[in-house]
Amino acid sequence: MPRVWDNFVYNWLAGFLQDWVAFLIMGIVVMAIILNFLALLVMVLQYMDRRLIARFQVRFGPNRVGPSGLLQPIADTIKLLTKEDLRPRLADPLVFTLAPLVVFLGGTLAFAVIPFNRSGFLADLNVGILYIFAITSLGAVGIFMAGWSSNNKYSLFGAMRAVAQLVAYEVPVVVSILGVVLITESLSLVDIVEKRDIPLILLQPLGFLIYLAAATAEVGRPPFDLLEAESELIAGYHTEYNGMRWALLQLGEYVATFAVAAVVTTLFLGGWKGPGPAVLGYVWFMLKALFVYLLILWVRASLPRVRIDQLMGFAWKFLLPLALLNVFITAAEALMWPDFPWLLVPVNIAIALGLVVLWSSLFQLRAYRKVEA
Amino acid sequence: MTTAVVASDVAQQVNTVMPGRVLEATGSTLVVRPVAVFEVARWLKANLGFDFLECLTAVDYLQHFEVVYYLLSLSSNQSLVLKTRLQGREGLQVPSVTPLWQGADFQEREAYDLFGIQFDGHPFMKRLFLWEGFPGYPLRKDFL
Amino acid sequence: MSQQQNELVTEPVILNMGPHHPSTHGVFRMRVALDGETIVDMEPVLGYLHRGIEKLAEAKTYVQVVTLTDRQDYVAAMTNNMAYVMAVEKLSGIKVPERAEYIRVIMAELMRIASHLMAIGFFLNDLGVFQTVIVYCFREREKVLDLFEMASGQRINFSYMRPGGVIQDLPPQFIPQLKQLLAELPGYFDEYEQLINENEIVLARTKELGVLPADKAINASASGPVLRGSGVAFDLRKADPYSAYPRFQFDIPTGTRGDAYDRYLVRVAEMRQSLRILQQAVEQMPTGPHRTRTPWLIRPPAGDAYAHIESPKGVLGVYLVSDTGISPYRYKVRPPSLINLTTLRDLVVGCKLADCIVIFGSIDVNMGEVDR
Amino acid sequence: MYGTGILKALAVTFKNALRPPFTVQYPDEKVAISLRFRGYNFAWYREKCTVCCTCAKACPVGIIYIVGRLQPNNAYYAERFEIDTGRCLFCGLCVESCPFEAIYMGREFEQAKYARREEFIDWAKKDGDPRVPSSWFRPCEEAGVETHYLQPEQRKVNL
Repeated sequence: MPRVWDNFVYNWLAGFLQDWVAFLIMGIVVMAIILNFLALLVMVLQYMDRRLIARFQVRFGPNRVGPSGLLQPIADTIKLLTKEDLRPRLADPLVFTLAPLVVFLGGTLAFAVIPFNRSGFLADLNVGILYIFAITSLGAVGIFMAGWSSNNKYSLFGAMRAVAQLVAYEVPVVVSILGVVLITESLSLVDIVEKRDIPLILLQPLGFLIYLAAATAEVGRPPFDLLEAESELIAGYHTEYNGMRWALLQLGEYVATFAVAAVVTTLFLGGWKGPGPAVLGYVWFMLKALFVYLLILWVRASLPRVRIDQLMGFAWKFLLPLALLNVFITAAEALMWPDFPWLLVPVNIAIALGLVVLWSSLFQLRAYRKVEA
Repeated sequence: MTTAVVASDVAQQVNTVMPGRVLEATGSTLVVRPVAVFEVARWLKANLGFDFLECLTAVDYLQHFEVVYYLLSLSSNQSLVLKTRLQGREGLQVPSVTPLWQGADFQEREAYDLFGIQFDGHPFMKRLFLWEGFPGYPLRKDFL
Repeated sequence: MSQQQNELVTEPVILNMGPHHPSTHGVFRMRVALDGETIVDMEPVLGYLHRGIEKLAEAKTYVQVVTLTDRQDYVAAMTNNMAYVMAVEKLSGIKVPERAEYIRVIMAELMRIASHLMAIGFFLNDLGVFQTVIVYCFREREKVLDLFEMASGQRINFSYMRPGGVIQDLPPQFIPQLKQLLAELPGYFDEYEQLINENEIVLARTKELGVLPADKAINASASGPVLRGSGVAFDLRKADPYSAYPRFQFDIPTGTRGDAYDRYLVRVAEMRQSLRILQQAVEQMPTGPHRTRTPWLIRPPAGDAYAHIESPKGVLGVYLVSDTGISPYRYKVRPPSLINLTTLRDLVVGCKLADCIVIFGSIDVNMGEVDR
Repeated sequence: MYGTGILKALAVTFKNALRPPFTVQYPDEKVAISLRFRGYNFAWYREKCTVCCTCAKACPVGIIYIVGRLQPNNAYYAERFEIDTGRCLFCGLCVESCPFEAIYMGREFEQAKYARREEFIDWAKKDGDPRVPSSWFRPCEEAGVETHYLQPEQRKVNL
């Protein structure tokens, strides 16, 4: 499998250097490219976020700095960089400082294995999916650190909710993509994209829905943004943060959300695949990922937040059973028709719709039940 | 149209049950002794159906304070004004009607806060708007 | 060591929600005792916006007090003006011309729409649709405020009504623009209902939440949409018709369960009824003077008067005592927001932290009116 | 039920996203202001003012300062006519109370100044300045006006 650095630069370096030195140099260079790409991407995402949310709210959004407000993210960054660095006196200094880094790291490391193009990835782990789920959970540790060390009750509530949310939603997330793994018989993200010609959303519509909902909840985007529920907890875990630390937390959040979009693209939407020459793979990947991001954004603009107990109920009673059913159905299909003919597409869509309707008539977000004191 | 009850009729009825409570009855206004406020209010609520305490307030007339209750009956759509007069300026006490109408809760606290009238039997007699230890009672006429 | 407690001893967390909090609608403060996410006790702490309007009014002339009434419920200033001038008229026996009554009704109903729009927007804000619905609501509210600006020259602090009528007659373009608005608004209301009414998350969050039974609501002197949401069809516009209301046909929408969702539904239904009233008022609008001549310094005879109207938030009463001077001897407001808050503690205890905000939002208070 | 409500909500927000924004880009673009707008920069006319001070008495916050001088022809001349607009409520009671229609509300709203004292307007010193009177409580100003809303001049907006 060709890697992104298997090119003439690498060959030229390998000509007069030790092999591993060339490997190291190229690895660091690609890493720097990806990191800077992410930092720039967050600016784009943030601009897109604000402009599109504004459109949903019949407003303009930022349009003053630069043409159509395109330089707004840069202005924001400069403002955040030059802000006074404040830390509550009773906050735990070490943990308080480390937390934004951990949050940022959790989102960023996932991009090590995401293939942007046929050979456009940093590493092709044979357990790529497992790696992604392991590493994105790190973000929750950072969030908990932030909430715990802030010495603020709102932050603490946000942190506790984040942990509860992560524990609950990691399960449906992992189970929902087992179907994909069954179809493609691989855990490597590159293999998953390569294996089938059609986007797997057609074969796995139910898995797609479950994954999208559960992953949205895992990164704490509305309507599951309980960890920073603005109307209840002010800003949740980052209430006490400001300046560049706050920016890092935001960066981590945006990167994590984009990681979800990227994983959805890779697993269900066919990754880099699309018409045109191979170089266009990057473009196709970004377009698909931004489309998924737009979906998450649209939901954010329209839906209210669920309550904590409803959130838990939704994970354990709705998503998890459906995800398990999805695994069984896919396994049966894999046994009977191992090459997954086109005929299964309408069948699977029908099954998905039927199951969703059936389950939502069985399960309802528990209306209010008062606890007797 | 809300009809105002004729207070003298009510006064007669109250007098037959609890003589000596009513001081005055003019128009739709019934003036009772301060100590009898709770009893009369309970009787009014039970027998005439005044289930809605619309407004409770106090007025400082320098010689005396007047506590005013606007009662409304949602079932028969009638209204009645209950008043009581507290003489003096210190140690003013009047029985609380919060056990009868929960709606009196904040209004009595407000009257206590701004006029310094103690409502006996109120579950949580604490200043409502001003902080504990605020000097004086602002809505009194001698507060400048 | 042997006598170690084998049960975990926990104590409630005291959380001060407010006075600076995104969803306390101003400067309300809830001192909440929390056991986990569940509220075990709540104490409302008021007074952060206390400006002493009642005391200030004792040093102003009767006309000047109108400017103070604007600042009580600054979301619905017209109805405050109306309650006050009605009390002055009752106290001093001023007659109001027919046209002025109609103008007042038009203003009060437009104010009800504007206030309810804001209530719905902030209610959804509290639920977590951050700012989307409120921007939609503000879009429509702007159109109502344009009408107010046209007639009274201001958008928030109108000071439009005077004892004996209204300050200035409606401008000629008012009625056509109002008719246009009346044609537009139902479509927007439909849109809100489409957005909110069937949304599963909204239903799950608000149904059966903060249930206020009818008898309890009456006992706690709740009024307005809070009382009607509990199923009590009590509306002063019907129960004690004032101004020109006896001449209009309209219904009193009521809820059935008394939960937060019913209060929201009642608000939307009330806006539609307001449109009905406005339609009739525009059709029947009489001609004539907009104001009786009153002296600049009104000196009512000694005595007291109590006038009450159905403001958007409930029964707004004004109690005036006169000592024949040029300023009120005592000016007391019966603030619906404050009295609707009486039951807040009972509704909130036992709920989750997030519900506390929703219940508070469904009551729709205005802190300017609560604290005065 | 079955998520249809959520889909409906998404449809509504999508429909609204296609509508043109209703907000206004303030410094470049200004909303039309009513002819009756009760705003900043009162219009005061020396020739009508008799220094009777009714406006100063009517003001609920007491921000009108008037100094008058008796002229030889037995008429009063206003040496100072100051309004501290920084504390003004814009209630319009001064306009309402004026028996000679010497004071009008203004129709401006951009009131921000760098210092508190700049909020004082001394109209007696600005005799020749242009005035933007509002028609609030002065119905005569509305006679013959076609539209009730005045469009302020707009600049090009960069959206």
